Amino acid sequence: MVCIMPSTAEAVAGVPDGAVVLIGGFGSAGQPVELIEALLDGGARELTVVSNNAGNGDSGLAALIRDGRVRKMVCSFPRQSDSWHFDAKYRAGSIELELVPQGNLAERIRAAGAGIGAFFTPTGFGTPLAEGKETRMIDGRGHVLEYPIHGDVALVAAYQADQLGNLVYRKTARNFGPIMAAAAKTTVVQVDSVVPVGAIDPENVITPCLYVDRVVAVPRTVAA
Amino acid sequence: MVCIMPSTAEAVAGVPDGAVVLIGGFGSAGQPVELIEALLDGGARELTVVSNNAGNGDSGLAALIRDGRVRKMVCSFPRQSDSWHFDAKYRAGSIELELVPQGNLAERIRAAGAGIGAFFTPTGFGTPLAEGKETRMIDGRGHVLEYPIHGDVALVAAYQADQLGNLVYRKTARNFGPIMAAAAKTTVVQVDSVVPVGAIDPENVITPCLYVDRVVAVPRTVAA
Amino acid sequence: MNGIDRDTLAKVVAADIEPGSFVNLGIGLPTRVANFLTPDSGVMLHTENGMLGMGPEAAGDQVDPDLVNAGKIPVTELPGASYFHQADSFAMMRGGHLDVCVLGAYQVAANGDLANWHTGRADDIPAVGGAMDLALGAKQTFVMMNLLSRDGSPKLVAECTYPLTGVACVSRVYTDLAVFLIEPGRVVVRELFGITFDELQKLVDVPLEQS
Amino acid sequence: MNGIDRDTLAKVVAADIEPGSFVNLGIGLPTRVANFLTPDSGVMLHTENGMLGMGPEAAGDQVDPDLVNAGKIPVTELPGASYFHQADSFAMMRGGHLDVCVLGAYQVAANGDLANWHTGRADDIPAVGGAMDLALGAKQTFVMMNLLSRDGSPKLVAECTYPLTGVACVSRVYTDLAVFLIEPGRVVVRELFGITFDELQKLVDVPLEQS
Repeated sequence: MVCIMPSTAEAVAGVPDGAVVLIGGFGSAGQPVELIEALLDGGARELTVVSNNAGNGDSGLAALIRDGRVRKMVCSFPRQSDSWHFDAKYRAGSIELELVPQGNLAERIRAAGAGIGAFFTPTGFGTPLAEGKETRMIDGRGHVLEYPIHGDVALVAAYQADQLGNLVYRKTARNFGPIMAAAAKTTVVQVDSVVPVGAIDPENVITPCLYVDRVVAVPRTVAA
Repeated sequence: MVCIMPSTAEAVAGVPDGAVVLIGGFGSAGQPVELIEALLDGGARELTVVSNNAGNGDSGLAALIRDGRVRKMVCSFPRQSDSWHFDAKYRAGSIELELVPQGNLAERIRAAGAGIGAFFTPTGFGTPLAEGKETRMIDGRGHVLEYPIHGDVALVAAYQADQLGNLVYRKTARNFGPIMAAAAKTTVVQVDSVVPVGAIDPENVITPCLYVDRVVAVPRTVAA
Repeated sequence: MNGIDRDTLAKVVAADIEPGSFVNLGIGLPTRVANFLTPDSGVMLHTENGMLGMGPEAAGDQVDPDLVNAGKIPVTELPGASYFHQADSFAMMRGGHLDVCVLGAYQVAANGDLANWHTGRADDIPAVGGAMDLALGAKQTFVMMNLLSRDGSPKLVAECTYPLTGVACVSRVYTDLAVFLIEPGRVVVRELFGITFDELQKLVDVPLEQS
Repeated sequence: MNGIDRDTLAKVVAADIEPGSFVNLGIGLPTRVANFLTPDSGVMLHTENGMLGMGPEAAGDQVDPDLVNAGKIPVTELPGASYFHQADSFAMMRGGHLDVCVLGAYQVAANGDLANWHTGRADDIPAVGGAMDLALGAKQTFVMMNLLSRDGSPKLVAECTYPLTGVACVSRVYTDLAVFLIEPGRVVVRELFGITFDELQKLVDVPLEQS
């Protein structure tokens, strides 16, 4: 059952050192910046962060990396024009990187939420990203065996939650939110607004409330 | 690119003998009865039908089975109070049955649409439905290896299509439609109505139009 | 050896479901549990054909052919409901997101093995539906059944003779005569209904422990 | 040996995309192809971050931080668009539902092997994104690149020296000097731009055939 939290600090309370944290967003779109900053203030260290990118600029995930809280990044696309904090840590050898093709990243997160033990995928076969992994020919095509990525915590940004925790997203900010919400033991969501039960049409709910543990409203200053 | 068809006969034209036909619906909800009846009129034989149930009463899938068009049923729950046509064929040994746990059925259809070569699932492990299948312990838990179910054709009932073929469904009639639409070479959809492009909010599209090949409007006489 | 009736048993099960739980009730006897879940408990019902937030059975004008439960019975929608397709619905079950499922059974073994989908008789048409997914996927799998079958043989057994639904998946067995907790290496009797522990032990071929 | 410029090349690629196709254009050079797809062609653009029916780059008031393309550039939405999450977006790519993807490349081998994600240099931070999924998943994978790298070495090679993105996945290579069809066991030159076949053959260490 969902808890509507009064602050981002309380929403992310209790994340232990060494936790695996799934962080939504594709670049800035859908990145739960305020939750990440609350996590930074909370002091958790030695985190494994699973997120498509490795931070942009100086805020959100980039700040978490800058402050040395992240032991390992699992992502598909760390290198960006403004990923300087990750770049510096990586070149200094002070952050570990598991590079995962984006589709495998998404499917592995989905598998965790869906109770799949492992799956064979053609993506990555014959490339350095499949090195050391089990492979198999299926219907004449090379496949790699990939395992689920479970999170201790997921930090997700959505557009609206109702009082039960049902979520809707906006446009391409949806990206990793729905699959990460399902793949973590505790799912924490920041939303633009919390609406009454019944305000979201049941046909249009993207993340059903049973995937959501904590919700906090963080109204956006940028028009949306 | 979608074709809006003038009749159900034209919508299902060209289904060859021996085709694998994915048929949506859970009992009567979401069953594309008129498309199935057009398939019956079309004369295709020796079909493999993948559907959750094995027909209700005397119409739709039940009629297809009654008329001896189905060589094999792949389903999770054939036995129902009104599945008499299937029951008779099965007891007479004139129809083959592959019984699949419902979650494995859904996940195997999804895997076909998602390009997954095979997956390990705990469902069925240690039961007769896993006999002869590859098994593996993953994290101390028994898993069974399951393969995708691809269709030559999918017959799906949805609520509305726009002129491009984007689909929305109604309530629990959604069931197998979205995953079957993605798992077949040719996807044929009957809808209550066809609406202009733009009438469906992009946030609420359930089946994006690239999964849909043919749409035919079959207004329902029953109020919905 | 009177035991309790079905509704009383359903009430016992309902009382054990934590407020705010997400629950799937199997076809048949378990469906009755819904009648004893009060709205203020915040329990949400999942139906495997693609809905969370299922309401009571539909009556009269409420009947909608597009809105049915796992038993194909027309039902209603509660505020805060959501709909999803079959793969998403079973991901919910298989991914361990339901707190409790309540299933009927032909047999439950002392180690929690469940048999509830097939008698194994040659003339019986097998049907499994979502039973295997539910039994393994829910955080807790409760079984609700009469302790004895019509021929008087116990349905709590040392080892299932019927084809299995799932291995070691049942955590509690609610029967007309007693509630059993399936724990590692032992079966504990939590509650007795109109029967003594010794009488109960004589009925089943499984060593029981008192709680 | 003048070749054609980037926009002319983009026009050549665009002309080869069937009306009504579902297409993913990679970051960088391939993005320009969009400028030469006419609206009446019915081509729909997919962006891997979760959208079908992507419109042109956003300008001014259209900019919405929630609506970006795979390169994180603000874009617009066309009528008939749809949004979906990452697993659904990649299922679309990996399940073979896109007709064409157009990617940039460091190298393409004569058998269709593609290298476009990592130079392999120790100081280079690798990033792969959706390249591996796209290269393998689309029905046809087109590559768009200059035939020669800045140091003058050809990028169509007998065997890739850069780390691979995918094995035998490219079907056509569009370059400033020629269009190559990768066919089983051979590379066919379909079109030449300001260069003769013999001149072209001298530039690349792959046996070419004339169409």
